[in-house]
Amino acid sequence: MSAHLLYAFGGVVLCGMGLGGFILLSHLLRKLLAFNIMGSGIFLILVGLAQHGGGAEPGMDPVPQALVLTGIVVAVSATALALVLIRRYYYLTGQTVLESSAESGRRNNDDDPGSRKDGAL
Amino acid sequence: MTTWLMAGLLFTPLAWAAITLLLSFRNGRWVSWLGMLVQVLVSVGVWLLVVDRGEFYHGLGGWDAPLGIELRVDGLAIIFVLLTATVATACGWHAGMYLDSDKPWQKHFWPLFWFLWAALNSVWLSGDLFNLYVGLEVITLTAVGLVAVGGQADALRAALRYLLVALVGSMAYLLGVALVYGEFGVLSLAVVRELQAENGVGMTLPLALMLGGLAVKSALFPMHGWLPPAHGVAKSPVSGLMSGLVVKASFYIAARLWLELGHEAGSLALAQVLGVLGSAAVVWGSWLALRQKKLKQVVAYSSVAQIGYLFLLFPLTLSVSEAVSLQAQQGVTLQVVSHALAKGAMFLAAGNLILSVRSGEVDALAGVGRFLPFSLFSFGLAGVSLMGLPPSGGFAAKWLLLQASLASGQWWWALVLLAGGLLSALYVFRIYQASFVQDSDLDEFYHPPRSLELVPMILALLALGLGLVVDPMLTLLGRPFGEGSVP
Amino acid sequence: MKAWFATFVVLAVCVAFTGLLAVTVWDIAQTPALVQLPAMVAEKLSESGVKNPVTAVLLNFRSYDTLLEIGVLVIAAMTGISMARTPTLEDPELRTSNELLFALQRWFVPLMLMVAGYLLWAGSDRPGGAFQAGAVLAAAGVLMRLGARPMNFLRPGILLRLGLVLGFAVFLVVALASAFAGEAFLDYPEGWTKVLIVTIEAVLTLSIGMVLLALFVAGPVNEYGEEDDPV
Amino acid sequence: MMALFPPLVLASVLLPLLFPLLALRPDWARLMTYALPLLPLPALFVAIFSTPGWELELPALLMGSVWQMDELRQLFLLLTAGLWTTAGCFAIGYMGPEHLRRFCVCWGFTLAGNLGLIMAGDIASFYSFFALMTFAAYGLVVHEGTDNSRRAGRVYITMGMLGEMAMLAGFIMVAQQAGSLLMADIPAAIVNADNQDLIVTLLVAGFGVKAGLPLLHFWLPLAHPVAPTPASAVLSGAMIKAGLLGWLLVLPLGELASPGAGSTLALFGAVAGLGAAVVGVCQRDPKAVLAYSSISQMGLMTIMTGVALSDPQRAPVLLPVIALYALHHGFAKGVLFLSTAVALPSGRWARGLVWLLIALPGLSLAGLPFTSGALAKLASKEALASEGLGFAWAGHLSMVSTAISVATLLLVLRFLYVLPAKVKTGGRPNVLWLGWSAATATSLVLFWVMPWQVDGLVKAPVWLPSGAKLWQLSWPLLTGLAIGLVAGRLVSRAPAIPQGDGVVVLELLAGSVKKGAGGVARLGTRLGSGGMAARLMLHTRAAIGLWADEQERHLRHRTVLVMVVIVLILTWL
Repeated sequence: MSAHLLYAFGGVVLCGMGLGGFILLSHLLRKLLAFNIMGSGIFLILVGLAQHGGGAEPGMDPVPQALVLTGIVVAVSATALALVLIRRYYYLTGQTVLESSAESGRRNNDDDPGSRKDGAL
Repeated sequence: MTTWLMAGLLFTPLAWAAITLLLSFRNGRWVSWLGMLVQVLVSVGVWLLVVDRGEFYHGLGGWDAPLGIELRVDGLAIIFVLLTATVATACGWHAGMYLDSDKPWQKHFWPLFWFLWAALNSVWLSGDLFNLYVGLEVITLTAVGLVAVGGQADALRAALRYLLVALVGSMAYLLGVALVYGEFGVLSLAVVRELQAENGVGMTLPLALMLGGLAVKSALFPMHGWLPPAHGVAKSPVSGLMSGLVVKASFYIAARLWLELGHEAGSLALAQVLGVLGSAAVVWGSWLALRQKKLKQVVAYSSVAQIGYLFLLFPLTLSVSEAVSLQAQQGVTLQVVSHALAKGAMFLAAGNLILSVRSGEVDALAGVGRFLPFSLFSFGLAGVSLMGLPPSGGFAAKWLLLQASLASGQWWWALVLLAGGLLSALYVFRIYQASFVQDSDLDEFYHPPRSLELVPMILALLALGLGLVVDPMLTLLGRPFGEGSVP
Repeated sequence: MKAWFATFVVLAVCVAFTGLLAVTVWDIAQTPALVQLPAMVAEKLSESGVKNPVTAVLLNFRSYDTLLEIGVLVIAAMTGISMARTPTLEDPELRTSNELLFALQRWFVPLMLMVAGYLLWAGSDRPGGAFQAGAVLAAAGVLMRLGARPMNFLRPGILLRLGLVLGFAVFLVVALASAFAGEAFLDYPEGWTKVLIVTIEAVLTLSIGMVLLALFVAGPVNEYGEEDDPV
Repeated sequence: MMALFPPLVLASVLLPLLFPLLALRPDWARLMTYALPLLPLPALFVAIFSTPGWELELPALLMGSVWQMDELRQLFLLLTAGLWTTAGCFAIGYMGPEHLRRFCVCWGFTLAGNLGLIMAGDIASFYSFFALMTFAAYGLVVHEGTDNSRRAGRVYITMGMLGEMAMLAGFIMVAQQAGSLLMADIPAAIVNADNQDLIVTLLVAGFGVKAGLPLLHFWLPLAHPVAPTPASAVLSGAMIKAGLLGWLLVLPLGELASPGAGSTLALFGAVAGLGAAVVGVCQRDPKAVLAYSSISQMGLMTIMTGVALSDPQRAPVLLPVIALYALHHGFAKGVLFLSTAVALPSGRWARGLVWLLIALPGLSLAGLPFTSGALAKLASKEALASEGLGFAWAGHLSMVSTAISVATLLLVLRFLYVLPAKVKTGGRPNVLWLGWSAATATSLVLFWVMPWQVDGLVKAPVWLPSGAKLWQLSWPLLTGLAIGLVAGRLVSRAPAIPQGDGVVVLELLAGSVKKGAGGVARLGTRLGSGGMAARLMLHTRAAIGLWADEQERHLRHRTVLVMVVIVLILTWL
């Protein structure tokens, strides 16, 4: 059990938390934050797990660090894109959740919009 | 020469993306049409190279695996490269005429289109787990961008749903990659396969995570909910790209993983579960396609159903004889190709029909057969392939899969294949029936230009004629999913 | 009652998943990785042209990843600005007039530019590099944006798009050019490696900063009358 | 007599297959109609002049195609090409300007499929042509675009697809067994197959949809009345026979004694022969009566096929008889359908003559002496003798076949009775008359001029009935006539049975096929007392639909949760 493994287990916990948050929260911003927490957890696992054991001295595997850097950029891009979309979505509809009643025009009257939970994704 | 061809395949689309980013839609159109020509030529060049030289590995930047990223150029990858060239060219050609060039945001179509093409090629060729992740993300973001372009509320909702679900799918895949890297210390799929075969390391969770994430991105039942809104709301050429190619990218990776690692890490039950989900997708997707009131939703749910067939690959390649496994792989490959061609044709034709009646409702199609018989006919020809009737590629695919399922003793998949054919006939003919209705309130139909009608027809004919050239294609697949030199 | 039950199920599933993941991580940690990639990196580091192994992996061994990653940034920015129909940045509504903010701008923006430059330079032999520098650059831009400093290059137009694509394009051109000299694409020619990598990093920094800033600016203002398309 | 002339053989399929290309020019629609009777001519030429036994290999096509010709195929080709020619001629006169292009396109494709499947010697091309015919004919069925025709189209396509699927499954299994894709290898492969019963069932059912096997026949009485008259003629005259040809080609007739399968098939045939007659005489639409008569006649051919399946010794005799019967029935039924759109002339004598000409093919169906029907009936009687048949009710076969003769006559009488004096006819009476006359002439005269020395079929004109046989032929006719007269006196109004009989029940069950609740509700009102059940089904159906939508929405909102659960399941497995 090296110190690096602690990071990995921290990542595991973050991952689980992010996952739960993503499923349970319906506000889009919160969902996005939960996604980012999940992402951070995975990056931690990637870096922490990569350097366990072996002969190499700890902290000296540059590959996962580079991977995580790439991963972070991708996650940042995706987050930024999602934010732009959410802002515009909010601007157009005034909604912060992906509610279902207006999913398409085909289901209009047979649902009571009040009775439905704005679901998790 | 090899270097140039590989670079042409991967970097030309990127260069075109950069160029078209600086142009208006109209100028971008001409430049892009030129680029498509280049890209098709390069794709054909790589194909000839593989025919001539056989399958090979190509280290990017002169660094071989496991240090660098290695491309794996084999028959299967080439088939997908050619398929991409065909479908993307058709959709791009169609889009150039179909999209309204007066809308200022349309100029973003071309760069996104080219990024998508580049990423697709990279996914087909890459043999590196992490590079595949990056490729997948490029695909996801471009697809989301293409769906959201224009920024209507419906499009945004669909795009957001798609984005969030796809991101979580990618995360699951990445988590799997992280665990694999922790276990093996390498990212090259070929090396991982070797190591796994030598050491027999259990890696059920990583494989399940990767397959699960990819299944979400390929819209496997019951995780398909994001697909119909996204494919239904996008512009028709975009829907064609999405259904034809984008969804296939994640399935392709899943198939590669399964065929490389499944024998060690997979289990019979796991394969059967995936097969059952695929079968459920066939039934559920077709049933909902029958219920949809909007034309493009029908086509989108049909994609859900057709993707279900692909997941029969999992049960049909585990613990069966070499010959049966090969048959299943060939069948699934054919199914991917024919579905991509047919679905591309279907969406483009549906776009023409919608353009003509100015409504997306199925019921609005009444009488359109008199005015747009050509597009309606393309739609029907594509439907023939979806139903799996001869001589279409869909038939050849179904034939091979049926044979594989009977030969492996798993006859229950044969029932699914047959039922799927029946159900798809019902929803295709439902569209026809709607268009044959005599009395139409609409007297005025918009006539799209002939060339718009020509593109889906060509794709549909390709899907239909695919069954006639199965043999040459299958010889290219003679050693599918790579034998040959492992670095 | 039903909602409570659903939450419980979700939590149970997440806990089960976390537990499974933890067990797997523990299992994997018990045996050393089968291949020692760091050793290979160290062995080839001298050929990569930079001293920092992370930078070497990013910009040499796995430079294709990085190229695509920059592509992802450009895609996000592009989609962002396709959503944004911001007519003017000097909109009085967007102006924040605050003494503290002005003071911050005066003092911090030059400092941040310097930090960005340092991060960029440091990237070649220590952790750091284009992305970090670009992020700091973007932060400086955000600060200026909050004070509604006119930044005309952020207007939707050719200049903005040029800025966005610059880093990506230079990376791509280098890849092409290297093919003329070297054996393979992205195979930097002998002796030029450092210069090229630093050049790439520099333009990347600019572009990344601009991308992030453009995404921040991309507002929801809708200036065009739009009709619903059926397609 | 030529042996084989490949370009002509190719042309016989390619001509109708490529003919729809003319539709690219919208203003050529009328021109296309004029070409309709020309399309089957190369095939007709092949049928008449080529010597059976040739084989044409087309290795580049599909998985290596073989087209071939033998006596059996030649007869079917003759029937198909001949009937399509006369019906095409009739179509010129009959078809109005609505959807003319679509009609011609579908006509061409259906014809190409029908001709191609007869010559196809390998499974792939046979199945391809069969499917082409099935699906292109959809356009012919729904041509009118009315509610009725769309309902018929829906039933047609559902059953057609079911048939295709059963056929495909059977073919796959048999090809797996045979290790070859040749049609000729199928019977032997079935003999050796482990799951023989399953394969036979699948193939019989697959072709049975076309051939109007009871419970698979529902589309027939729905599709025939709504299709344009020339299309009904070819549907009933030629395309039904494709199902029969399928049986004859793939079933191990003469190679396997299978009394179980054979007697079951024969039993189905008997049910079709008599049951269809009962339902048929209750019809009011002349085309519906004819459709039921087709089912009834196909029942007789099914019985013969069943007998051939159960007694391999008799198969060589039975095969030509079945083919002969098919030829006779195809032409006669085709012309009867055409007659439904022929306006009787006003002059008294002319009217009587035409009426007689309309009645003659009908009476020929019932076995009137000196017509093709007499030949067919006599031949079938010989073939159905009970000796050597291994199943219990073999002794009753001849009685059943006689009963079917009586029933046929009743159906013909019913047809003549409901045939209205004023009919909807086409805009070009001259060409229409030409087509009808040609068809009538073919039906009545062909059997007299045909060189019956075609090997193994029937020896020379021995079929001219001798005195004893004359009585044998006539008494069922007279009985039928008597029953008809008595019934006409006693029963003022036949009970109404809806067209498509059993499908009404099926439609209630398979509500999913229907587009909306409207169809079920309509059926409910039509059934009157069944309204209750219909409403119940309607509610159930709607409830299932809503349930599906609801589940779909839940799934949409739970995608990520479902993914995690699936990952957990996959790991646990």
